[in-house]
Amino acid sequence: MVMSDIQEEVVYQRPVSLENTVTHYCPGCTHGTAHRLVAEVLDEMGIREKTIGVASVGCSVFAYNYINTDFVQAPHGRAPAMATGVKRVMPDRFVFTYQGDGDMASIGMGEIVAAAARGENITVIFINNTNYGMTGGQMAPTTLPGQKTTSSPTGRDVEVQGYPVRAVELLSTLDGASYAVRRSLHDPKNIRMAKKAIRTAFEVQARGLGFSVVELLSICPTNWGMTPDQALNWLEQHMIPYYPIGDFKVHEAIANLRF
Amino acid sequence: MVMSDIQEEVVYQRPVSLENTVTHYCPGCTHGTAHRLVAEVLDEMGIREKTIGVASVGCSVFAYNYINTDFVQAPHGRAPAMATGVKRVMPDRFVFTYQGDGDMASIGMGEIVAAAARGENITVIFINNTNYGMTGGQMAPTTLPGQKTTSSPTGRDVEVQGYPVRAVELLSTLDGASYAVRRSLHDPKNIRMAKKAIRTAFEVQARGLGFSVVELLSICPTNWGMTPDQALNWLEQHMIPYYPIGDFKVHEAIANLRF
Amino acid sequence: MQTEIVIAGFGGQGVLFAGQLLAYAAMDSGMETTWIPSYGPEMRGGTANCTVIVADEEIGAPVVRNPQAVIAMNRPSLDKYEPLIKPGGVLVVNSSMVDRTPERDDIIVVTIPGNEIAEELGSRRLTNMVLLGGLLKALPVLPLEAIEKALAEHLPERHKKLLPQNYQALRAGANYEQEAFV
Amino acid sequence: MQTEIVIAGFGGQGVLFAGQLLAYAAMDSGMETTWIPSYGPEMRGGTANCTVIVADEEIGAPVVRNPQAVIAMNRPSLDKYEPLIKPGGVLVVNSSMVDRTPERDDIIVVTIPGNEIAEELGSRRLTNMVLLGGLLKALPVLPLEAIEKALAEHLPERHKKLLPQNYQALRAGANYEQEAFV
Amino acid sequence: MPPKGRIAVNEMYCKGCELCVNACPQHVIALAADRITAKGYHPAALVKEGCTGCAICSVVCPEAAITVWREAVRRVPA
Amino acid sequence: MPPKGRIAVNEMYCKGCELCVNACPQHVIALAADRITAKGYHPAALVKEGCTGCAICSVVCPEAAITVWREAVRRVPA
Amino acid sequence: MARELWKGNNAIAEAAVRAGLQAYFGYPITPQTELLEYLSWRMPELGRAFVQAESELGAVNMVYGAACTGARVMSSSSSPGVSLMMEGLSYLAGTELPAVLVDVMRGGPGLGNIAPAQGDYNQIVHGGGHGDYNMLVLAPSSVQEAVDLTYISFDLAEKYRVVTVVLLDGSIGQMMEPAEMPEMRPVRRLPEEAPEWAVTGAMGRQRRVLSSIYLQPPEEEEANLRILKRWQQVIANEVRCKTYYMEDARFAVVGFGSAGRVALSAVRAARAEGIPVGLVRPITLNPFPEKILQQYAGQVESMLVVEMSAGQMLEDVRRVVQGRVPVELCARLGGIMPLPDEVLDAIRSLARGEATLEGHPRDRWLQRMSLLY
Amino acid sequence: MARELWKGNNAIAEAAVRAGLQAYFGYPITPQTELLEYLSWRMPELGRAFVQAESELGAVNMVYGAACTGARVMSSSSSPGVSLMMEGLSYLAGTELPAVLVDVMRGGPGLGNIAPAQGDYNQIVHGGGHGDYNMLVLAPSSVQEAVDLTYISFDLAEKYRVVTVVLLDGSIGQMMEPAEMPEMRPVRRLPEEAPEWAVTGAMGRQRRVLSSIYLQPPEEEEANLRILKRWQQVIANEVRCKTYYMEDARFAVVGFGSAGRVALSAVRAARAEGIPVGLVRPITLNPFPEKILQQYAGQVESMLVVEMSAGQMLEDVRRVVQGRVPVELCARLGGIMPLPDEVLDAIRSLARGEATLEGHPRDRWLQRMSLLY
Ligand SMILES: Cc1ncc(C[n+]2csc(CCOP(=O)(O)OP(=O)(O)O)c2C)c(N)n1
Ligand SMILES: Cc1ncc(C[n+]2csc(CCOP(=O)(O)OP(=O)(O)O)c2C)c(N)n1
Ligand code: SF4
Ligand code: SF4
Ligand code: SF4
Ligand code: SF4
Ligand code: SF4
Ligand code: SF4
Ligand SMILES: [Mg+2]
Ligand SMILES: [Mg+2]
Repeated sequence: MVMSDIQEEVVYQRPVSLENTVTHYCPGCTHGTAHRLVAEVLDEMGIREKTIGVASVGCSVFAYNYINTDFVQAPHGRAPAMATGVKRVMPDRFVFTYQGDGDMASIGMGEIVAAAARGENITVIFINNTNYGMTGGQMAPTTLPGQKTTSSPTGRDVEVQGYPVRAVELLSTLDGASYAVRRSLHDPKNIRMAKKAIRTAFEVQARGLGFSVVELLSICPTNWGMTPDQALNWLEQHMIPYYPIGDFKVHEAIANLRF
Repeated sequence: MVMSDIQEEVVYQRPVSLENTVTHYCPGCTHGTAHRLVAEVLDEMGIREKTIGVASVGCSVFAYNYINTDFVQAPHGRAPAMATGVKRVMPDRFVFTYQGDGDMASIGMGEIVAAAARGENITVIFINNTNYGMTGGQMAPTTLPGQKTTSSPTGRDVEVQGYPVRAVELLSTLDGASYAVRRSLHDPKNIRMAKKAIRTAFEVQARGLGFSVVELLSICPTNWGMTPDQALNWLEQHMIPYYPIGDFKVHEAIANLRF
Repeated sequence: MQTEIVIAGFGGQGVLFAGQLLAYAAMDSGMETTWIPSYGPEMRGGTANCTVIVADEEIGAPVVRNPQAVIAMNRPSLDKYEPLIKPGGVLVVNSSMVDRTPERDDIIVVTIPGNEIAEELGSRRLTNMVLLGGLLKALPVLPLEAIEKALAEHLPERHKKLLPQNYQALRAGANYEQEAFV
Repeated sequence: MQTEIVIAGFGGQGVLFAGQLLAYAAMDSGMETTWIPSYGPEMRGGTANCTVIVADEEIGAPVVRNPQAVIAMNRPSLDKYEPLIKPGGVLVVNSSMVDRTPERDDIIVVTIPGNEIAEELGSRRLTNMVLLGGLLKALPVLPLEAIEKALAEHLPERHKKLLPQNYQALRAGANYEQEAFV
Repeated sequence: MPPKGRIAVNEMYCKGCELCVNACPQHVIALAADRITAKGYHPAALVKEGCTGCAICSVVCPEAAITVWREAVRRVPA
Repeated sequence: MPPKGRIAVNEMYCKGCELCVNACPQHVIALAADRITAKGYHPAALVKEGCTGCAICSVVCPEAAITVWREAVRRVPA
Repeated sequence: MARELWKGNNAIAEAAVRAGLQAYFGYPITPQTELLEYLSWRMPELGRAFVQAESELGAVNMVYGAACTGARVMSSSSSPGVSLMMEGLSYLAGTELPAVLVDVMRGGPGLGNIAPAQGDYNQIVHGGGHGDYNMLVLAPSSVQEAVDLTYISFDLAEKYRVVTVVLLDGSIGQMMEPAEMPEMRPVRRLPEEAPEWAVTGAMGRQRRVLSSIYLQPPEEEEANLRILKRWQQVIANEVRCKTYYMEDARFAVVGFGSAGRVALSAVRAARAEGIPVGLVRPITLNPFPEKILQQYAGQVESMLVVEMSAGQMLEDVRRVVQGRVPVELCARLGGIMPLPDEVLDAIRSLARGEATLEGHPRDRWLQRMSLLY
Repeated sequence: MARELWKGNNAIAEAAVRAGLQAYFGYPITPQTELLEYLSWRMPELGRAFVQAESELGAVNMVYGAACTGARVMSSSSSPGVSLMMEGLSYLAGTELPAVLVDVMRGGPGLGNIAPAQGDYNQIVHGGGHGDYNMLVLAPSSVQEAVDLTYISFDLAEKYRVVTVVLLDGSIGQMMEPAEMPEMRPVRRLPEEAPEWAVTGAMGRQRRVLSSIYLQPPEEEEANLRILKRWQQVIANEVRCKTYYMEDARFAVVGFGSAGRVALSAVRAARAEGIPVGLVRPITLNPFPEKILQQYAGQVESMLVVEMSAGQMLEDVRRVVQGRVPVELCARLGGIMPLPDEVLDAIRSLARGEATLEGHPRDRWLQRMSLLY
């Protein structure tokens, strides 16, 4: 005989791959969201103990306090080189870097391009929040035209200060890059898409297909001088038109993966 | 009354913007050709005395001995930054860098991308000879798959050593880049096209349109272990398929310029 | 002769600005002065404090182990600084945010419910001024007028309309009737 | 006791390799030895020379101002090194490439038309061996056999078939009948 | 009938950013104005009936502070 | 009739790379086997009739060593 | 000009502007960032060049390029950022170019922290880049002094064709003090007023080349000797040092920058206790005030070096006094500023005659520090 | 193993391979490039990692990453390239990681030239990067010594968790000499044989983090002190120095690397003239052979420092002998190796009693050098 019974099941809980530590991030900062997604993917793939993270310099410098894997901490911009060093001696480990836009698209441009060109079998999580969060909101390579920051106080003047860099598009021109996509963290749907992209990137690595990078559009309510909610709106209205969400390079071997 | 008279006229002579100095280049090396074209353009535009060159580190480090303008000499890879410094204090001068593939596409990738993103109003002459000529022919970011060099003695293995970088394509993804093209120095027709491209690049600068770069496919007979003639053939047969000649970014304001 | 004053609290309590006012006032009164901040690691929240020195000669160290006076805006600040104050020095406590009474009996303790008074005057953001007023009453290193002048000159433009309230807060702190601890 | 030998010429004249042979031979004969090159700035062409020291104790400086012996493969090398040779030392001149006679009378001068002899033996590339033979005759710091052994072991694989010619060249240099200058 | 769910906010992590409050399609979350966390924030809390266990709040929470449960009908062998 | 031209090779610069030799459509350039420059190279030289002054040799010369002339018919007022 | 309350970083920026700064190139890094932020509006407002570079490597090479034109140029950074400038600084030195670098030191090594420190003394004073070269190093200990030294740093750089470094720690950068600003100088017009070596385009003159490569060793040696001889002039003319209470001192404290001002408090306290101690505060760290210290080595019984690094300046003092008097060390590291009472304790120890020439002062200091942790 | 004729650069590469090198990361630069070229085939042949990095900045950070796993790793470069590694080296030091760097010095500053020089002494010995840290510096003067020191450099690096630098100049890199290779050691298996601090993935253990950031100054200070105390052990155990003819010497020449071997020739020639002179050749430059030099300062009448830089080591010798004997300088710069006869001349001057404690030896040397140009 079969009885029908109502039982409560857990639909969501904090991933094991997140440490039980309170972050130092400002309320609403989507660095936390990105950490969580990485942790969820590590949980799902069961690779927490086989993963080595490379933290960069920026607000996420303490990522190693939050993501529950072995970690190293790189000089500003050099995470891809450090990750290369780790991966080359431990090729069966999953190695990922977690980098801000200042870190990866400004001071670290040389290293990221070289790692992508080498087809280095690592995964890069790239947080684009259009400014240098940690040092107090200076202009980043990703700062939008006209956007005010503490070092472009009258708004970014493209004639003098140059144009924003679309980093994943740039990286996608390299043959060594197998997966280069942009996602956003501004609403539930996009967050879910972001997680799938992170998962795909790690799957690329699992298959030895080479370099994968996921750009995540992110907010910095503190330096933008907004509430988290305003910041999400600003992201959607101003960032997405300039930084379209999409897949710029997808290796055929994973084109049809579904999660 | 009118008489008809046969007179000899000079069809070609050494440009004034070339110094009367013998180069240190190996016989047949197309660095010399590139120098000559730059000098011809400076002559044509009458800007020799308003031009400041930035020499880089590589076989062309002594470019300042040959091209008859004011010159500075940059650390390896940093010519775009140095050129930025010069241009920002002397905006009415023509500033150009002359860089090899190791210099610009490896160690100097960060600086060239940043200069292009800033739309820095300078001109970059980029010599791609698929190796590090000056240090004795090591692998460059542009070394072709399978190509043997002194640091890829069994031929470049893309799985381990990565894929060649198509630098102008990469730079053309940046909004600050107004002119990004590739030409070759392997035969008279292509040399003439190369010269027009160099001219256009300087015209871009003259109009304040921002960053211009001309990649020139070039030979290194010494390190390739070939005669100059063999080297030109190798360039045509092996380099051009990988590095297509073409215009990757042309600012509309100069799209219709003809020389 | 020099006087060292520490103002300590959470980020956002106006600690750094209150210290700057002291420094401006000291400078305008022709004295030597230094103001030096120290923060915690957080971008937002966390601890913030500053040391202000007012002196009549070239100032040496901009920080000292045992300051002459302390304004403790919250409990952690009280716990940290109470033991350090020079004997005979002054401790001003924001009793609105502190749930214990100070223990030292060799210093002058001034206890002011800063938040409450500030809120009465119209904004919790005036708390720092209330306590500063209290300090200057107990430790008359500078006249209140000098602080008011500094306020008039350095209050950010967008807050200039609040100048009268700021004056009031200073006075309220200075005039607050309290039980004498010593 | 040590002997310093400089071999100097154009890049491409086999100067560096001839020096290395001396060093290999010295090492195999149980002696201490150093070989050190110096080049001009050009990638191709330009000057090239090397200093080889053969000694019976730990060798100090790998270069000296006044070598014991010099092989001058061309005119600039002769001009540069002739004045520097130690009195009583040896100078071997490749007369095929030098259009003047040496001037020193306090050293042993050996003049050999290296290129001609080498071409007779089948290749101009043997010139270095001819002159090396000439040197070892005048300065028997090492037996010819030791050089031959070094040749057998270190001639690049693709030139191994030329080993007999190389031996011949060495001997030809050693046996070349010349006018005695001194 | 929509499924029934509930959430728990771990107040150690919650920073009162209100992202869950704004994202919840059922509008059943609010900041607890009366409570302050150790870090000094008003934490989020389920304040009304109607949670469907859709987990949207947990998807947007940057601090992974929210656990979500949902009632499910299971066939249990007696 | 093709125009008549001539070239002069500046032997200070010429390195005997033969690029002009190979490029000349009229096959009128060759290296001077009998001569060596100060730098030690056999220089290029015009060795036959037939130069048209097309300047192709000068276009390919990496050392800018070649000057090219061409005869032109000009109308001169007498 | 009236005294105004200035934050150290901002004051330096404004002083540079008034000295005729024509171009600034920098990259954000705590505790120096306010300097860059200040100039990000101040320079454009005056029609002068400001570029936030892609990195410190970019910044130093932009400075290198701009310096070639004879313009007054500056960059600023802090410890890790300055490490990235070492190649560029060596090139500037090799090319004999004037430029100014402001280095606001923080705790290290590595990423360290953002609190004040002096652990980059050797890097700046003894050459962290390759090759023989010197930079003129000015070490202010107050905001006013930072203003004054920044203002003259350009003149000094140009007079001797060297890089001048204004070297301070984060505390001076972050501190506010009253300071008087010097007058605004006109900016140099280029190319009209460019120095005779500057690269500005060869209009109407012989072309010029600026480079640091001398492929022939004798040429390189000659260049090196030329640079060294110019440096001898700097040693002869530019040593700066401030002394306090040294006339009758029987003990000397030596410290620069904020360590120097902490020491001043301690010296005063010691004097109040009757200890005849004085303070020598080097203002130029390179050239180092060798003569002055040698002279005091003949006067005092012992010396105490106070610094925020593990005895880097100590070694210079020891080298200079040549064993004539014992030199002891009082140091705090990692972003900790010593407090006057710690220094006072160390002075008392000197007064008790505990300083010694035996062993190494660093070993004794490390022993004492062991008690702390 | 039999002696074979090895070029210095190749010999170092092979010695590293035999020491168990697991990963090499480097970038071409003369006069070091053969080392990279050699490993470009040798490492893959053995199934080990070789990466030609995008730059020296890339290389040092690849080393940094690989060192975190407990692997034996190395990079190599020459002067300008090494300047680019300063930030990375400071991070390695701050993270207390072992690694080996081979620095084949050339003429500088700036682009300089590719001839042998020792002008980067300060950069390597006194810390060209930011913050307080030390690197263990080994200075071979022959190919055999380069082999032997490279072979032990990894053990030393690991024992003390420091970066070991094998510091030589281009002449030793380019020179061929007979050398005997040590035996091939097995490579470390990872993660099985990784040290207890290594980051290898948290399989079956607590996770580990390697970083150089200590946001709280007291933690940073504590880390600094821990590193300094470990360094005291290095000073106590690892000083290496070779002396020649010092037993009865009344004059001492001090020189390292190829300057040291040039000095040896000169010392022999002087002995042949009857001058009682000996040679002290430091092999570890950091730690510096202080005790040994102090001891000889009590024995000899004067000292002569021979170096290929403008008195960088001179200052260390002066600091160490503390004015007990005069120290003179004989130096060549810019890629010029001094010749034995120049050094002999300087020794003769010592023997004539011309050395003096007056003034600065660098000034006298500069004066003498003026005659050359
Ligand atoms: C070499 C170096 N330069 C500069 C800094 C200072 N710094 C720390 S974080 C940072 C910017 C970080 O911005 P981003 O990468 O966008 O990260 P975010 O904080 O925005 O997440 C800078 C410039 C440094 N630590 N090291
Ligand atoms: C910082 C630094 N690293 C390395 C070198 C050595 N180096 C000189 S030229 C060169 C490569 C040049 O190659 P490329 O740019 O392709 O120019 P080419 O010689 O091929 O024209 C290198 C690595 C250097 N001078 N400086
Ligand atoms: S400053 Fe910006 S990026 Fe950094 S934690 Fe705060 S909100 Fe996030
Ligand atoms: S090495 Fe190659 S690039 Fe350099 S000059 Fe010779 S041929 Fe040209
Ligand atoms: S699970 Fe869904 S319905 Fe329930 S609180 Fe969260 S968002 Fe609202
Ligand atoms: S989203 Fe998370 S951190 Fe923000 S209020 Fe809700 S539970 Fe708290
Ligand atoms: S001008 Fe034309 S025809 Fe005449 S030599 Fe040159 S290539 Fe030949
Ligand atoms: S192309 Fe120029 S360099 Fe080459 S052979 Fe002809 S003339 Fe001489
Ligand atoms: Mg950012
Ligand atoms: Mg190249």
